[in-house]
Amino acid sequence: MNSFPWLSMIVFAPLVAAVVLLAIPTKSRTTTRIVAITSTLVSLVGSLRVAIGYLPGGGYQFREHYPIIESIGINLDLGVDGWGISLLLLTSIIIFAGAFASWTLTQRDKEFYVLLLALVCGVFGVFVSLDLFVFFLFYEIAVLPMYLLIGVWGSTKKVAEAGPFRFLFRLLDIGGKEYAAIKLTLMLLTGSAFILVGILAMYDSAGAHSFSIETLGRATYPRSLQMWVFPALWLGFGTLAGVFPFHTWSPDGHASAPTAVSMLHAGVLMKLGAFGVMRIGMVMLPQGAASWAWVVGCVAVVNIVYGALAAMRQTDLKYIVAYSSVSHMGVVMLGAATMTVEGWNGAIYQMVAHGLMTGLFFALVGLIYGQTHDREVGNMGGFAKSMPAVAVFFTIASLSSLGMPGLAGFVAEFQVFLGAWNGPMPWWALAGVLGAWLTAVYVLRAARRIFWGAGPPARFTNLSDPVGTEWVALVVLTACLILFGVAPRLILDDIDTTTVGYLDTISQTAPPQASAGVRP
Amino acid sequence: MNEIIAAGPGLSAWLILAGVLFSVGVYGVLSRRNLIAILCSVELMANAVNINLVAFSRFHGDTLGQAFALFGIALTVAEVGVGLAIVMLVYRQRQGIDIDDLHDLLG
Amino acid sequence: MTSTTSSADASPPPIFPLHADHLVLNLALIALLLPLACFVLLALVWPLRRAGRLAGWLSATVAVISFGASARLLMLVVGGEAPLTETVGWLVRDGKVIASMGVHIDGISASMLAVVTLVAACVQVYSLGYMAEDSLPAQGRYFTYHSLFITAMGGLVLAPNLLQLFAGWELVGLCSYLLIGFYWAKPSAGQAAVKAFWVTKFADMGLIVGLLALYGATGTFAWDAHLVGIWATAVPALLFMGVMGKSAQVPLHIWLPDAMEGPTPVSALLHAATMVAAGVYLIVRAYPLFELAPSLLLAMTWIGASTALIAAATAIVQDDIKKVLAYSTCSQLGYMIAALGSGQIMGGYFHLTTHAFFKSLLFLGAGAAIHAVHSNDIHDMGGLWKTTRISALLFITGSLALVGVPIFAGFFSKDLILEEMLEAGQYVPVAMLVLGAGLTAFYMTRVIVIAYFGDAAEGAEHAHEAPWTMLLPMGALGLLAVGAGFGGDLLATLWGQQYHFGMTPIGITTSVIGLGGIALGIMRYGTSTWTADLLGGLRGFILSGPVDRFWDSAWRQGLLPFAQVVGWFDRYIVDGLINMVAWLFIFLADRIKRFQTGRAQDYVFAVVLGVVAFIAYGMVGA
Amino acid sequence: MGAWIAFLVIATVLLVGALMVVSARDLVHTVLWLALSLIATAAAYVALHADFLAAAQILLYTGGVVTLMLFAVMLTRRQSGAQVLIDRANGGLRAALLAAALLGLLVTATVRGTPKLVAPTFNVDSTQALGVTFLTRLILPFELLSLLLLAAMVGAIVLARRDGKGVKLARLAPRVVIGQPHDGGEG
Repeated sequence: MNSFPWLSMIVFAPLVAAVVLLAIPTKSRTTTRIVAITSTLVSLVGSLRVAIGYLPGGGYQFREHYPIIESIGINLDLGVDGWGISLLLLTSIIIFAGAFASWTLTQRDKEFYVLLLALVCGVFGVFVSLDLFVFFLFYEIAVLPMYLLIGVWGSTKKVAEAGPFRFLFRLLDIGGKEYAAIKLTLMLLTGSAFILVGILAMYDSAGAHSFSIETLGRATYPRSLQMWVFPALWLGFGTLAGVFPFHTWSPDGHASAPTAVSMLHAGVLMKLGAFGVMRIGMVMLPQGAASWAWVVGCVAVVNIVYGALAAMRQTDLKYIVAYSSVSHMGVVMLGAATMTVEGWNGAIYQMVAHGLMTGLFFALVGLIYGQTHDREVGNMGGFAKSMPAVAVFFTIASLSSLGMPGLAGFVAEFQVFLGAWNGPMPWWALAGVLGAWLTAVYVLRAARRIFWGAGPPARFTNLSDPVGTEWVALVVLTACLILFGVAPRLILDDIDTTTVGYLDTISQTAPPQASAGVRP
Repeated sequence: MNEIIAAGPGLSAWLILAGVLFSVGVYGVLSRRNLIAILCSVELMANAVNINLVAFSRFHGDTLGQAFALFGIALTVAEVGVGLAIVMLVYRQRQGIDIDDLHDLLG
Repeated sequence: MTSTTSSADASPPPIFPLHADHLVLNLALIALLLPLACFVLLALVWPLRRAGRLAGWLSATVAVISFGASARLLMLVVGGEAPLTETVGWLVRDGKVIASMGVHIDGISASMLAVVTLVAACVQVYSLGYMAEDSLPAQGRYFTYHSLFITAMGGLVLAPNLLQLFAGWELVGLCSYLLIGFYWAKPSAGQAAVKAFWVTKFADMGLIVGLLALYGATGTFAWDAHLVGIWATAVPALLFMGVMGKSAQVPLHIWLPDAMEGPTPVSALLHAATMVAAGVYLIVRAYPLFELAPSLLLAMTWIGASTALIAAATAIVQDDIKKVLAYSTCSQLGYMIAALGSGQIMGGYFHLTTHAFFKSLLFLGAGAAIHAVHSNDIHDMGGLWKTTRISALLFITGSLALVGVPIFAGFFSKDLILEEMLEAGQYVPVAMLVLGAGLTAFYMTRVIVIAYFGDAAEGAEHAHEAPWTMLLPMGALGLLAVGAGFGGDLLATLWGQQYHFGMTPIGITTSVIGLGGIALGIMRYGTSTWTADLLGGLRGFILSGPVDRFWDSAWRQGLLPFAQVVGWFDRYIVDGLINMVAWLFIFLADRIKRFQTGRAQDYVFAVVLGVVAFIAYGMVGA
Repeated sequence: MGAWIAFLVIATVLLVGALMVVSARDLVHTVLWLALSLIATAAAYVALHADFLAAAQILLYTGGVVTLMLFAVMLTRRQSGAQVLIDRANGGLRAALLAAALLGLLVTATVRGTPKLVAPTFNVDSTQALGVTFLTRLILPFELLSLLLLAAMVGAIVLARRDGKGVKLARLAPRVVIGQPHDGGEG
């Protein structure tokens, strides 16, 4: 039935477009954009097709299998489950919107799109790979272009020199885009090293001479191995997911990155990390996960509250949004740490919700910054007068981030809190709820200072609402936020089936500890 | 003793000669400052190698060693050609060919 | 990996059941979804929204239709329609629905829906006149928010479980935020809006944790779940925290007076009649949970009584007519909470209903006065009686109802509360409430005397009577402010309770005290000869806003500096340590770099040294 | 006996020449001493019955390389205006010690490990044999060698061109400056 290679199409359409862009000697901006957007549209259509065609009942569907190196068991093995579908959808929506959000880029736009498309190919690949080696390969493809995207197209921000490490500021050029780019890349690659070690340890221990996730997932790993491989994977993937204290690449990186890159990075790439922790770390190493769950959860709680408080202190618009990502990714990790059905459903859902929300945020910030060339919230005010639509979209994004029912954020956060309350440590839920309130504090404060108040300052008189293609990203993302907020079962049923399947497998291979069990 | 004298210089004699020549060449490469002088020292080392090859060829009764030596000579000539061209280039850029002035590799 | 879930989730989720022959359900859906459709229409079709007037008429028409449907629904329910619940699954867990959305129609929700839509319809019609001076796009925006509010409030009222109630609860909070901040260009409006949101959201933390605990204990969000042990007290206590925020109970009432920054009709609808009463409604709805927690009920009584007294005392010294009414609302909500705490849901709910009518009337009357003189200060209104007689009369009607003068609506409900509480033996709270009633009479009299009969103020002399769009809804509400008190029987029937009005000592006492308050007010403010400042010291203390100051310092000296510290810590310590790692490598590289002199001969030397070492190793090894 | 005398003479000339190459202060002398060493090497080839090689050595090295070197010396003798032909030792002691160590190892290895081979007495025409080898067994490397020489020639010309294009080529490597803040904007 599913003879058409939908997943390959989704994954490789951006790559093909990137190659085409490199090959055609055009300097036409429109042609570049049409090629890029067409490919993202192909992926979007493919994702929708897969999401609709996914049969209830769970398991991996839309399987494809192409051998690569058979002697050590490396194959291009593709397939999706409920989690994969949700994240595929998220990715294709974000990149579709992101391609539009970069429409006004002028500097080296062709190269920009090439890198962006290569990156997104990696992201798609991670979500559909059923081979750990290929998974890792795609993971690296997704991480690396970021260096150039930030280093070349980024922006620089002056950071006040202070604190005990004051002497480092000049030395490292803290705040510069090159600094942000190299910091992000180095931190994520350090994480990758941990991941690679973990993966190889699992491959070695399983002894099946196969990198297939299913084969490796069926293997039972000795407890001693799980006890160190899981933390390695958690740290490795967690760095990308913004786990405290390895989140500091995120504010600088997201603040320096150009609009579409921030959208994609905060919206999708950070999810790769969380997805890795859950899919590889927790599902495949249940004993290690159960033993370390309390650490993962406690750190996630720190992320939530700490990120929100740090966001409250920021005055730079992009930093506010970036820290809110740190806080919200904490919610994802919290859901993962609960090892409950609600928590995991919520974690996956939060990935989708936060991706859409933060994508919308960064698209808006890009719009504002594109006109003001200023990101300092204190310099703004009264923007609702000249850019009312931006104000509306910003408010919607804010509301989703603080968990307003009717928007996707609430569905996600509430499930995570439910999971946390029924998980090993119920007080996590309290911290999560507190984080949601703190989010309301800083995000509405920012919205008030930017959009409300007496008319815009004199130097911002020429502001205007989005024009033309700029609308696309905003409308698409907002529509999805509302859709997934009102009708969660569009994807929740599939997520739930998959989650339950995984948790069943876990409880069969390794009886969960009493504290981490799923209460009825 | 007489036997040795009668037999003429053996393989090891030639090898030791080549070794001494090679070492002298190494000393030259390490101690001279002028690029041309260094190239000359390199030539000495190349010659030492060629002597080795020919000596082995002689004592094994196989002309292959000579062939290699010929290759070696040709390579050395090519190397000298390119090397001197580089020297000229350096001289043109820096008005001097003192190797101590060439430390761009220092980060 | 094969799925092991049950086949329950294999069937597609059911489509929302729209039975053509089920009148009750259809009426509820009309009341709920028509405003939603109006909201979506106005939100998406911006030319229509920016047309302003048209959007207003559309929205008001929808509100009236919505009220019509609710009224018909109420009549059906009164006529004996059985309670009805229709839901669709919303959240799933392990293939089973854990939370659903839908409607639950019974006496409580139907009557509340009728009240809400009635006041909403009145307020929207009123707004057509009141907002006419605003710009057209602003009017469009205003009515868009109002349509959303009716939907949200309807969703809250008709909620079949506490989760949907919570969703509606948050959405009405959103509407409140948007409408308080309606004049967003005014800094004070913006601050009031976020303050309202933050304070209620702060309280909602309790509500949401309560929901989590409820789910943790029972696996559902049903309000009639049977809780045992500590949860029997903890869950309703947590829910009550949310109520304290939404229904403005001391010390979380601070947002309500500030919320008066919004347009006056908004204050009437959201911040007097319906939204703030949502907390009371929640308690009524979830009373099966609350009644298992006697200690909580006692606390509620005291909190309610304190709020009633403190807010009433605060209202006395306000000069802003809307602030007087805002504190009055706090105070009346205190009555309701106190009543519910004493186990008297009938009394509390009855007062909610009558209060919705007369307080929205009062706000609309205040709005008419403000509309006339373009000022909120009662001293700027002096002598309005001469120029705007109809609205003055309606305002006085509302005041009499609020004060609890016999025959007027407030008398019946307040009397019922006090009577029932006295029966329950809550003597001290009753005394506080009675005293509060006296203060109520005093401050309302003060407002009326100063605003309508005082020395003529400049602006008031040229004031014009409000247009019919404003007077008509006020008249409707005026009728209810007079007559709603006689609806007690109806309400009791709906609830299956007994209610007979009878003149009791406490009722007489309250009436006497109320009249005494009126007399005192007239004496104090009506004649300038009696100058003794009854409240001199108290006035200064109240105006300094002690509770506000507490929260303000918690915000300024607690949370903000803490956030500063965290932000600083992140930037300069956590990030600093990460950067230190980078520095460490740079430092090491700097040291190692010294081996790289950049001189070719040194490299050759190293190569030869290596070769020598290799040969030596080979020889020794061999 | 005669072979020994020839060996010793050749060795002496060769080593004296080599030592002068690495120690002469005048660059012209250096190159001339190199020429002597190369001729002595050719003599060594003759002594080893490699007549063709000896001829090639004389023609290529002594004729070609030394001439080239002399040209180079003449072309580069101006340094900042002054004529510099003098070369000084550079870290001589360090170099001498290392060379001595190398020598010691090489000699030890030679003495220890060289098999006692006796040169074959039959007298082969080595030139003919060499020619056959090149045109049969080694035909491919032989042709490749001509390619290499061509490449070297072209390379030398490109590098040494006076019109500056060669220099430009050599400067193609980008200069990377790290850590300089650039205020770039997006969009």
